[in-house]
Amino acid sequence: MSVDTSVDLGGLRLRNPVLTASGTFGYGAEFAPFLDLRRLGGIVSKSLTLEPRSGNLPHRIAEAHAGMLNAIGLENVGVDAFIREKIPALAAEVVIVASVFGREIDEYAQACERLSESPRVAGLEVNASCPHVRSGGIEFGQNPQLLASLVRAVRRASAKPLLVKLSPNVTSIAEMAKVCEAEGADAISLINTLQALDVDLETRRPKLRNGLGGLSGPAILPVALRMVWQASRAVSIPVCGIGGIMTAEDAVKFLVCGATAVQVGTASYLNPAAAGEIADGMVDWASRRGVSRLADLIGTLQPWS
Amino acid sequence: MSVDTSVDLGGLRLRNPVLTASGTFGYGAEFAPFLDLRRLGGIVSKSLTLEPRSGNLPHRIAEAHAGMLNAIGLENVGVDAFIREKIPALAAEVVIVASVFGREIDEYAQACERLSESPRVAGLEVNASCPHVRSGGIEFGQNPQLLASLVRAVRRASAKPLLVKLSPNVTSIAEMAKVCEAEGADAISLINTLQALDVDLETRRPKLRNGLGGLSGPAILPVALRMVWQASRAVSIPVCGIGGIMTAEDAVKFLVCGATAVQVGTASYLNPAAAGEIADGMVDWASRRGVSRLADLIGTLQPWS
Amino acid sequence: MIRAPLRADASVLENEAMGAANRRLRLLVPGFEGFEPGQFAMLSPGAVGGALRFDPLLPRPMAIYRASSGSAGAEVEILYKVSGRGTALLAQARPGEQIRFVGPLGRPFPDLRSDRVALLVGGGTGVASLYELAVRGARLRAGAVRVLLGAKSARDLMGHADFSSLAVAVDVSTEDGSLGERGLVTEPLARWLADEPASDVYACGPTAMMRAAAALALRFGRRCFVSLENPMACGFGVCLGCAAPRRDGGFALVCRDGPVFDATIVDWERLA
Amino acid sequence: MIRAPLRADASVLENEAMGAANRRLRLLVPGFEGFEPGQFAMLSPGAVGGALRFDPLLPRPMAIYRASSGSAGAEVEILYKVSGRGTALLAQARPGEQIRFVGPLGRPFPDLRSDRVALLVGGGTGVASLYELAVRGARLRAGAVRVLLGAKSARDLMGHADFSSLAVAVDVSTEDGSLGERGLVTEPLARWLADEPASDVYACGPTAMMRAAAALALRFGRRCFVSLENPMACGFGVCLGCAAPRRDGGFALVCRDGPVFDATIVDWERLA
Ligand SMILES: Cc1cc2nc3c(=O)[nH]c(=O)nc-3n(C[C@H](O)[C@H](O)[C@H](O)COP(=O)(O)OP(=O)(O)OC[C@H]3O[C@@H](n4cnc5c(N)ncnc54)[C@H](O)[C@@H]3O)c2cc1C
Ligand SMILES: Cc1cc2nc3c(=O)[nH]c(=O)nc-3n(C[C@H](O)[C@H](O)[C@H](O)COP(=O)(O)OP(=O)(O)OC[C@H]3O[C@@H](n4cnc5c(N)ncnc54)[C@H](O)[C@@H]3O)c2cc1C
Ligand SMILES: Cc1cc2nc3c(=O)[nH]c(=O)nc-3n(C[C@H](O)[C@H](O)[C@H](O)COP(=O)(O)O)c2cc1C
Ligand SMILES: Cc1cc2nc3c(=O)[nH]c(=O)nc-3n(C[C@H](O)[C@H](O)[C@H](O)COP(=O)(O)O)c2cc1C
Ligand code: FES
Ligand code: FES
Repeated sequence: MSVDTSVDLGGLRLRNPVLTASGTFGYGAEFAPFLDLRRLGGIVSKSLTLEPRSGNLPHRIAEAHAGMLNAIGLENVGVDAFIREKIPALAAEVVIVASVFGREIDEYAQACERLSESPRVAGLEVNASCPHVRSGGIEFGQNPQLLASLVRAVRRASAKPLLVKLSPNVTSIAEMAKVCEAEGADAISLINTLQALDVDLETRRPKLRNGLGGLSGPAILPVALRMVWQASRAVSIPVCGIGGIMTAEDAVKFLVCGATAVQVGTASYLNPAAAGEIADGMVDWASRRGVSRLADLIGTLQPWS
Repeated sequence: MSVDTSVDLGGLRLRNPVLTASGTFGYGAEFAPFLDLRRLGGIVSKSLTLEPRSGNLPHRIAEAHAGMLNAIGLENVGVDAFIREKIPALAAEVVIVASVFGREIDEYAQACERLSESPRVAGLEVNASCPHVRSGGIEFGQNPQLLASLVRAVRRASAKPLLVKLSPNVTSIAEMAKVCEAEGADAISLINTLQALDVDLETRRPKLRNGLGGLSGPAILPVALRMVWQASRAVSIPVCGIGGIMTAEDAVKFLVCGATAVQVGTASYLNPAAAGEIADGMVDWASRRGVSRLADLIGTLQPWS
Repeated sequence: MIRAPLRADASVLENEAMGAANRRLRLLVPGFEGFEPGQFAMLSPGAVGGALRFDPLLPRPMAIYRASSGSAGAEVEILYKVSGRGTALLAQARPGEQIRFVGPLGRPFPDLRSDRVALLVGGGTGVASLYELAVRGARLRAGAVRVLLGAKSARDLMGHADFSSLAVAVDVSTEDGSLGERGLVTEPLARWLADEPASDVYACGPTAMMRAAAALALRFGRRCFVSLENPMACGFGVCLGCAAPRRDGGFALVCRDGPVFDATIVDWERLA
Repeated sequence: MIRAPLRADASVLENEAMGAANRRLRLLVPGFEGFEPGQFAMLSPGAVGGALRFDPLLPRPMAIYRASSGSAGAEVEILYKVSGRGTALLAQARPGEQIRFVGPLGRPFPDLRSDRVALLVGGGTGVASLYELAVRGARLRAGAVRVLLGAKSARDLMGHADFSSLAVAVDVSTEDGSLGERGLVTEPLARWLADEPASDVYACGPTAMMRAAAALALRFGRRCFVSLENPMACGFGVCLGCAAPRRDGGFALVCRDGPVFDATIVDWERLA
């Protein structure tokens, strides 16, 4: 049975609902030996800042049970090098979403503006999990007022499809989602990593040089599913589901809980072909069950009688 | 080398820092075939309500990667049966902490009052992760004002050592910890389970009858360590660390991050002797490293230079 | 006699494939002193092999199929079917490896009554819960038990040879007719209930089968005991995860109050 | 020639204990076409055995020790030491089982220079990264390489027999003196740097050893290449987890820009 895999993620027309998550897919070209990127719905770049930045000292990563911690820092090539060097390395058919962050709203807005000038940038994803310099480390995504100002500013800076990526480290994800919708975001991506800490008992220091880090991987999947479900019921803009997706079944669960598309993150480290295999696996899953459009799965979670 | 294992958890004098977590240890006597409860710092009962209650329909539990989901509902024997039937089954040397919850502040306060009358109840742990009836499902532990009222009321109701168990589903655990301290709590327990959801793809229903559930187990350990560290720096009352503890090393990590004691939860399902083995293992760990008092480990996380 | 459960590091003696996805696990369990028909143990497949890993996390309830005592401890036998992650891992356990064992757990089937014929109805892996009961029935007197085994097909059938070697009558039903009668095991049950007025039912298998068996027994006015299979986390009454709704409104814990229940106390409507 | 990496399901041919905690893993890797000295592969121990489980989650970087091509694909050999959860699981992989393989990865050691003696300094598991380099040196000319192997004690020493069977000089140091010279492998290195003015250093081992080797080379004004071992998640430059601080202020990715680096570009102070 042939399955229609296309979805519309806030104006991003995707050939299938599988994207790759920011920071886990480099700038795309690194995957060329393993995967034809044209098989994916799209790719999301490493989060980009206006100026290139180097990141934290090692250790930047550590393993956890069914997950990993990371605190990479802001390492990225910067907006200009991305446009100049990274985009041209990608085939024209690859849908590119540029992830953006900054330490001030203005930095975000300027980065979005510059990226919007590239015709190859199909959409923007604003990473709102970045600590705000003036608020003593609280993330943009943790304060509704800050978040509103941020979304308003980037919305003004770009007419491209605008995704806002939310922090899961909040009391009410629904509230944050509503803020984004009210300020004109086209879609919401969630979740980013759960703030976490682990200790090296030999040295009694945090395992990561940065102290705190973010937990990703299968460990966070049930938290991500919960938040996607809550957010998608709170707003009418689409939700892109992220968190611990390792298999096609995991991805289908996100659609069922209300996501229009998904992003594959940590899985690409374990298996560089994961995103492609998940996209194919979703088609298999659907066709075995007589589902003719993947979009028909969105938000179909059944209540218990 | 002999190791002094005693700790003082907000007025609870414990022979060692290992307690068992509410809802994972029944009422204690169930463990008699596997473990001498006198080897533990103490036990925390299943959360008790004023009246006995039966819980949710099945399914109440589901497995996750390195964790499990549960939504038991409020099932418990009630305060009176606990005092009448459950407490007498425990040897006099067992330190009993009664966990309490209610759907209204008044229920909490009355339950605390009744439990305080029992000389065998060494302390109370108020489970603030229970949805508040009048606030449309938001948990007491998710709203600072609600939490303050709750702690104030139970503080008035009992002079016993009072632990408040916090929900991790909040933006700022430090803020919640401060509220507890300000209202006279003697200690803080954290974390309760992370709110989560998983889907049975065959039926497209939530795996749990209740829909949402709580994630526990090793998957949440790095989140719990982070919150214990944040909370213990925010307040001067002691913190009891909970979340994914499976080994003595895990427990030591919690002490290093600022916990005065720990609670072993899900581990007791896998291995009914886990809490005892962890208590013994902490002594081994300390004595191999020349640590003469477990209390000396508390809050010793070293900064990276 | 219901013995207190123990927690032991069991060592794998044998873990052999039995056709289709069925396997037989033989364990050496130090300190194990016996069990009653219908009791089970919790086995932790995730911990096999030593390295600390917690995926899958929970132990799996498994009926104790058979046990015998030797010099180094008791041998405990489990029949299982590879159906998910837990059992797939169990299938990888090699002789000599350790596996955490907690048991015997739960309340057994009631003693067989000397004046009745016990109809033992087993479907799928549920067959494993009934073997010791059949053994005791065979010892009791000739004709005390009649065993009705069901499976999808002959290959899937569990424990058939063992049951057949007992001095009891064994009827087999397979859904595809590849062995015995074609159809569900509840069909011969209905006939035996009609033919044998002095009979009780002891059933273990998929919920649908037990529900049907219970309904049949009720219709014929016979006692029926079922062994429920709810998901479990602990197995000894502390997580409250395995609750089964009772007719009278409350819940019973399958691990502690069961797994064996008088079918009339179960609220079959609300059982998931 | 640096080949593009491939992702393959490798099958275990052999996984044998080599004394102490050391083991040798032989894999059949379909499509593998060769590697350069110092390159590595990512192996996923968690996935061995089939059942979906993610604890441990991350693949482990392992130096490619040796490879040869056969009819069914190339055979790839890994030497490893059981030191944590990942390697404990790797040790359980049985012949016939599949293991995810991504490689060859990273930049190799530079070609040996025809006018110099290459001093190959290996400590612990770092020895594995140097074997192919020694093979090539032996082919180059007599005396092109000298191998200095270090370990805690004779039992822990890796690959000694293989190195010794090459036409190269091999010096052994053990910390307890149970084989060769007693002491750290950097002691003979210092002597050889003094004795052999036309020499380069190629080092792989614990960070402290490489730091010492780099300092010695600098003191004697020799080139020194080190193969760093930072924790990795991906192995091909996308997680940015393996960054090593450079002297000039920025970072290099150990997996993509290394693992082999000219020792003078590494900021040894800030390397964790
Ligand atoms: C009292 C009792 C006795 C049992 N005896 C046997 C036996 O003798 N032989 C046998 O093969 N199986 C038996 N089971 C079922 C067994 O516990 C396994 O859960 C089942 O085989 C599923 O395999 P899995 O763990 O590979 O599935 P997974 O997919 O890995 O299981 C995921 C989770 O769901 C639970 N689960 C899945 N299926 C069942 C089920 N049918 N019943 C209860 N929980 C389930 C698991 O325990 C686990 O927590 C028994 C169950 C109970 C409650
Ligand atoms: C380029 C490179 C080549 C390597 N080659 C070999 C080899 O040929 N043989 C061998 O035995 N080992 C090698 N290692 C180390 C190997 O990757 C393992 O991480 C190490 O053996 C630890 O074992 P574990 O996974 O059992 O430890 P665990 O405690 O399970 O590891 C936990 C985490 O820390 C990381 N980690 C722990 N120790 C190291 C280490 N020394 N280097 C990097 N990451 C580490 C692991 O990769 C994992 O992510 C190499 C490392 C690198 C970077
Ligand atoms: C090493 C690493 C780096 C990451 N970098 C970024 C980033 O730059 N921007 C961002 O929005 N998210 C970043 N993330 C978060 C992921 O995009 C994703 O939201 C998260 O990992 C959860 O998905 P997963 O469990 O599938 O990995 C990073 C995650 C990891 C593991
Ligand atoms: C099945 C189950 C039931 C629980 N019931 C309660 C409860 O009644 N009251 C409470 O405060 N916490 C309850 N908890 C939460 C635990 O006490 C603990 O905070 C949480 O599980 C995290 O610890 P762990 O990862 O060690 O299990 C329950 C947890 C589980 C798994
Ligand atoms: S399985 Fe835990 S109470 Fe029954
Ligand atoms: S290991 Fe991922 S970038 Fe090097």
